[in-house]
Amino acid sequence: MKCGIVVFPGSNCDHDCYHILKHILQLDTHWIWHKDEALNSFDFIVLPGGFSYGDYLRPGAIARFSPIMKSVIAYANQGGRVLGICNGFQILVESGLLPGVLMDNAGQRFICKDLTLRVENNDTPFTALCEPGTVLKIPINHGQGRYFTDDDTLKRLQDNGQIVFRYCDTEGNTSDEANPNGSLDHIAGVVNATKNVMGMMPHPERCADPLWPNVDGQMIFKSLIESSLAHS
Amino acid sequence: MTTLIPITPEIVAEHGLSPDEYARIQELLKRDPNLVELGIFSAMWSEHCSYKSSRPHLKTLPTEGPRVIQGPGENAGVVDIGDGLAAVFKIESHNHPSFIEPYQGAATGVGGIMRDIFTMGARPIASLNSLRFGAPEHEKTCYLLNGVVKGIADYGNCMGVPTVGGDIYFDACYNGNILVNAFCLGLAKADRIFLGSASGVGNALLYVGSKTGRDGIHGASMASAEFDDATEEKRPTVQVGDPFTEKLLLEACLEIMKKDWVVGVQDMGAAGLSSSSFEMAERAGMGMELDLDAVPRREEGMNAYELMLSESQERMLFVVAKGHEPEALDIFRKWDLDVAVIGRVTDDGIFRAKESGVEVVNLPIETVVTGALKCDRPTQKPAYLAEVGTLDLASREVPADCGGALKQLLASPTIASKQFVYEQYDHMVRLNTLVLPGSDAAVLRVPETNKALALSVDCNPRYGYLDPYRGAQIAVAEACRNVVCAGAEPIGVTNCLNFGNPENPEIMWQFQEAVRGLGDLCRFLDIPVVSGNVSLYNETKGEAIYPTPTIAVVGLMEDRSLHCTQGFKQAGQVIGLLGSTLEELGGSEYQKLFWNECRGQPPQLDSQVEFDVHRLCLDLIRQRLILSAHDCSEGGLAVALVESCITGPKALGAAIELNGDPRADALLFGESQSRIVISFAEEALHGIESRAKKAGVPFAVLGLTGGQEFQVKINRKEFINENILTLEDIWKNSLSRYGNRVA
Amino acid sequence: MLAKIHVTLKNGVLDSQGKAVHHALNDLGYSEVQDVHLGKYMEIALKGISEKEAQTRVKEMCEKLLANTVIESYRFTLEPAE
Amino acid sequence: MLAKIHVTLKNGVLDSQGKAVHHALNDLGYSEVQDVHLGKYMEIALKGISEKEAQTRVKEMCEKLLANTVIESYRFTLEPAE
Ligand SMILES: Nc1ncnc2c1ncn2[C@@H]1O[C@H](COP(=O)(O)OP(=O)(O)O)[C@@H](O)[C@H]1O
Ligand SMILES: [Mg+2]
Repeated sequence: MKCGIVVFPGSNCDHDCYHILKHILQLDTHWIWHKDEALNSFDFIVLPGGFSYGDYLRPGAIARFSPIMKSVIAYANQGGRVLGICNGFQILVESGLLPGVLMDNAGQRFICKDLTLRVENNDTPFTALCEPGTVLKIPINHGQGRYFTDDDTLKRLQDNGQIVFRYCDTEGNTSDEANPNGSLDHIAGVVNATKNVMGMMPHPERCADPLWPNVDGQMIFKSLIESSLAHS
Repeated sequence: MTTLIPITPEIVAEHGLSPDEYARIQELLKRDPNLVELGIFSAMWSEHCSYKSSRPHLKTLPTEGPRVIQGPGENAGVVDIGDGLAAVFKIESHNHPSFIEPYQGAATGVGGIMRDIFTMGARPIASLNSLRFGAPEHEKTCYLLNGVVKGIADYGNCMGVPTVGGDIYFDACYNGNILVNAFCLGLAKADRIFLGSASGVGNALLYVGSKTGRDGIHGASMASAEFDDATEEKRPTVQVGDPFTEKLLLEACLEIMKKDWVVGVQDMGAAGLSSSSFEMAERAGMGMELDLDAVPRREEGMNAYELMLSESQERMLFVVAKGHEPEALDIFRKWDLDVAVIGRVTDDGIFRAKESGVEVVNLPIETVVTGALKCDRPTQKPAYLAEVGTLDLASREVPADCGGALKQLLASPTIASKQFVYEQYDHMVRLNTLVLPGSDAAVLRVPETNKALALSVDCNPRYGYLDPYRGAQIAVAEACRNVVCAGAEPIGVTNCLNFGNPENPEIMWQFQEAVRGLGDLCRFLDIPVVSGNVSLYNETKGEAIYPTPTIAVVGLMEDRSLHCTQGFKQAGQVIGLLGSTLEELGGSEYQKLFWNECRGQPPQLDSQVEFDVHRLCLDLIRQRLILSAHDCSEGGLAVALVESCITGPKALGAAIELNGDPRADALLFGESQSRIVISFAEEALHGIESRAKKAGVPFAVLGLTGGQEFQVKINRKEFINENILTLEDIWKNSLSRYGNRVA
Repeated sequence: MLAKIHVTLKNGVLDSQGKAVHHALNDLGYSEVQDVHLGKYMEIALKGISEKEAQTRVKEMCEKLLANTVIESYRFTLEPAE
Repeated sequence: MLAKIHVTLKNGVLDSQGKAVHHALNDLGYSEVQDVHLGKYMEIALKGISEKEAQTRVKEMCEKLLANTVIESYRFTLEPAE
């Protein structure tokens, strides 16, 4: 299985994703430099977290015009699997591959901490190995993660099962207290209509190395691997 | 043109140079300097760059040891950690800028220390920060706290370097002078350390990073002049940081440093292009030739004076072997950085700079770098010590409600959890953080080995006020103890010495005593001081801060699986104490909070006892006999116990029985040193007892974990009985309640 | 030529930053403050194009990059450079 | 009354955002872009005070909270509310 990690100037979770995919999950993992234009044949690609272009103007706004993004968009439009984590999610919404926007956290502060998410839909390549309703413990690390979209889009996301994760408490209940950033409808991750592009604010790569007790993040990468195997 | 302006005594004074110093310049040069040259002298001879007051004292510190690869004198210290790897670390102050502009001041402080680390060829893997603010009720404190924390967060987070710990104190002595000390640790191959040295005639000088602007011109001189009301009015230009550019600079530097044609490198910190170029040439005993027209600049019309002295951030000076310029330029351009060849290394020991073809600087390098008048500043024991040295406990009552007193202590922002702060920092990026902030020391794994490093930073300024010698010793002891509680062996110290105006003999005495204390204990514990920084003139209108010798310690653990944390793990386990409790309340947080005073003697420190406690604690962790270890510090035993109750996997109560002679408040809240709270399974008791006995360390069983109450009896009488969840709420949320209030 | 661009949140999009500033101002004692909205202001210096071209080009820049039209609206004016 | 406030970086202060946007616009083919500066724009609705009072109060708000006067300058206008 072959996968790629796109490196934008300012990406900083690229190494972490690489470590998990290459050393923990033993995939044939490649770097993709943002100035490259062509994209090789990958089973999936990851847009990692960080501060591409310093998050200047709006997070993801400048990165979406990197030379590589044309190919990423084409790849996604042909059904290629793309996982955007945190800043990667922000780039995906800015580029129009995913609906909505990610705004300043309601509390106006950056937040780095462990929290819990509920899997809302397991009928995606990113969550195939989870039971619906599963509660995953995965850390967040962002200043701009408040998901927002207009009412029509929200309705569409709800109706099509495009909301993949919601913030919840440890028992799996959603509430304003369990929502760290004021996201609309407690949204922590969404997929596109064809379910091959997913963005999520929490960082699964931060809880996927068995050196730490929590490896909930592996569920997402392993789902991707499994469904890619089935796919090919 | 700047070179034609005649130098008047006013201009000399404006540059912070004394008439004596100016006379020395004239004597050394055998002529008058021009304005650009005067600016260079002023910056290089400022306290900040020349260490003229502190150097004679710093020389007394122990800086050697079998692991030391590079001691003080370079951008950062380097310690061998085996497996071909080295830990590179340093702490540095950004106090004055952070008071004027907390966000940018703190941010650029973080940027500066990270550059110090990666200039050595190391990848930064963790940061700490040590912060001192004024009294919580002071009108500026909350604003400064929020600004500083956001500045550190935004810079560090963007860099992708985890901020894994720190410490924060609040005291009125910092009302007019806050402290922002930033620490960074990097990892490098032990045989690929880069130094700031410009050797090789004809080698090229490369300017890399951001363009030069008119930032912080005379910043270095500003950092060496006492504050007064006018300083704040004038609002001097502060530097503004660009972490995105620094991230690119970091990656580009680490890429280029794989090449064998990189000769030397130094970052442009205080005094910018001047200090970096002069110091690099001086270390190699060479000369330099610069063409200022080639320096990338942000604004038109910048003159030689500004280009030489600007403190624009995110800039470095590289020396690369002649002929390799094109390859070097390619690498930096790949990372979209501004880069230019601005000069060459020469062999005559002279620094020459040209502007539009005209020579505007011609200075002998050694004279500038090492010629500052050494000040052997007079010292005098401060008069206040006689007044505050005594404490009559008999006239101060033990509180009727010790549970209430405990709650007040837990709510004090100095003691309350710093979660509000460290949650704003990315403390996990790069997947090395084994122990996250919130325990005594952060623990980071060393990738590709079985090892881990533990980090802690400490300094209680009240102890330093009452006795600077012992205050410094305790800072070392506590930082080491924190690292030991995590299961690591201290291997290196870095320090940031924050003091008032050294021209005042009483301040100079404090300084001298603190350095002596620091040196004595490091020598005793056999831990080298490998880097450091001095920040003087921390005073406003004659009010100096308390002596604050901030100490950061790096500890090494051969087997990372043997790391230990401070929280109790489950109910039904035994709680014990290593070390003994004396009747000591001088300088304590309890004393400040309840009697509103800071007087008496700080806690005693017996070096041998401290050492023995470290040995024993490490032994118990390595034998897997104990399940938690937590250092007793501010707030004393009661606070340490509550913290251990709260910071485990889930909050647990405890039933504690204390026995002994000291009065109840001293037993509960006194800050006696060399104490560690441990917990263990009952079966381990025997083993622990016998090992403690052999080590000659006092050991007592205090009680058991479990239940919902935190209960303390002293000589069988109940003094505290509080719901642990109530205590948890107070401790966990007090600082965020404080920080989130507006105005 | 100088383009002066204002980018503001569309109606109905929660302005959490504005809200925070609003609270802060009220807490500071500015009880006369009824509402606060935060936006961006940009100045772009342009060279070598006519005003008519600039009109089209700046609009394009806004649509493409400067504003996120899902939540933001923009307006701009063009002025001769000083 | 409506206060319209512009907060911009002082001359000579590094505008890292402006720099990044400038590059991005050039890369997108807008070679006519010579310089970009980013600032903040705020609208504050005020009630129950005279224009004269507002003048003083808004200035105060800018100094205290809205602008960081070490590195930013501000200007504002007052308009009757719509
Ligand atoms: N400024 C800070 N930044 C990050 N973490 C901090 C900061 N201040 C304190 N902490 C963390 O909070 C915990 C408690 O700190 P402190 O009370 O100083 O501990 P101790 O008294 O044991 O030295 C530590 O894990 C420390 O790293
Ligand atoms: Mg401490």
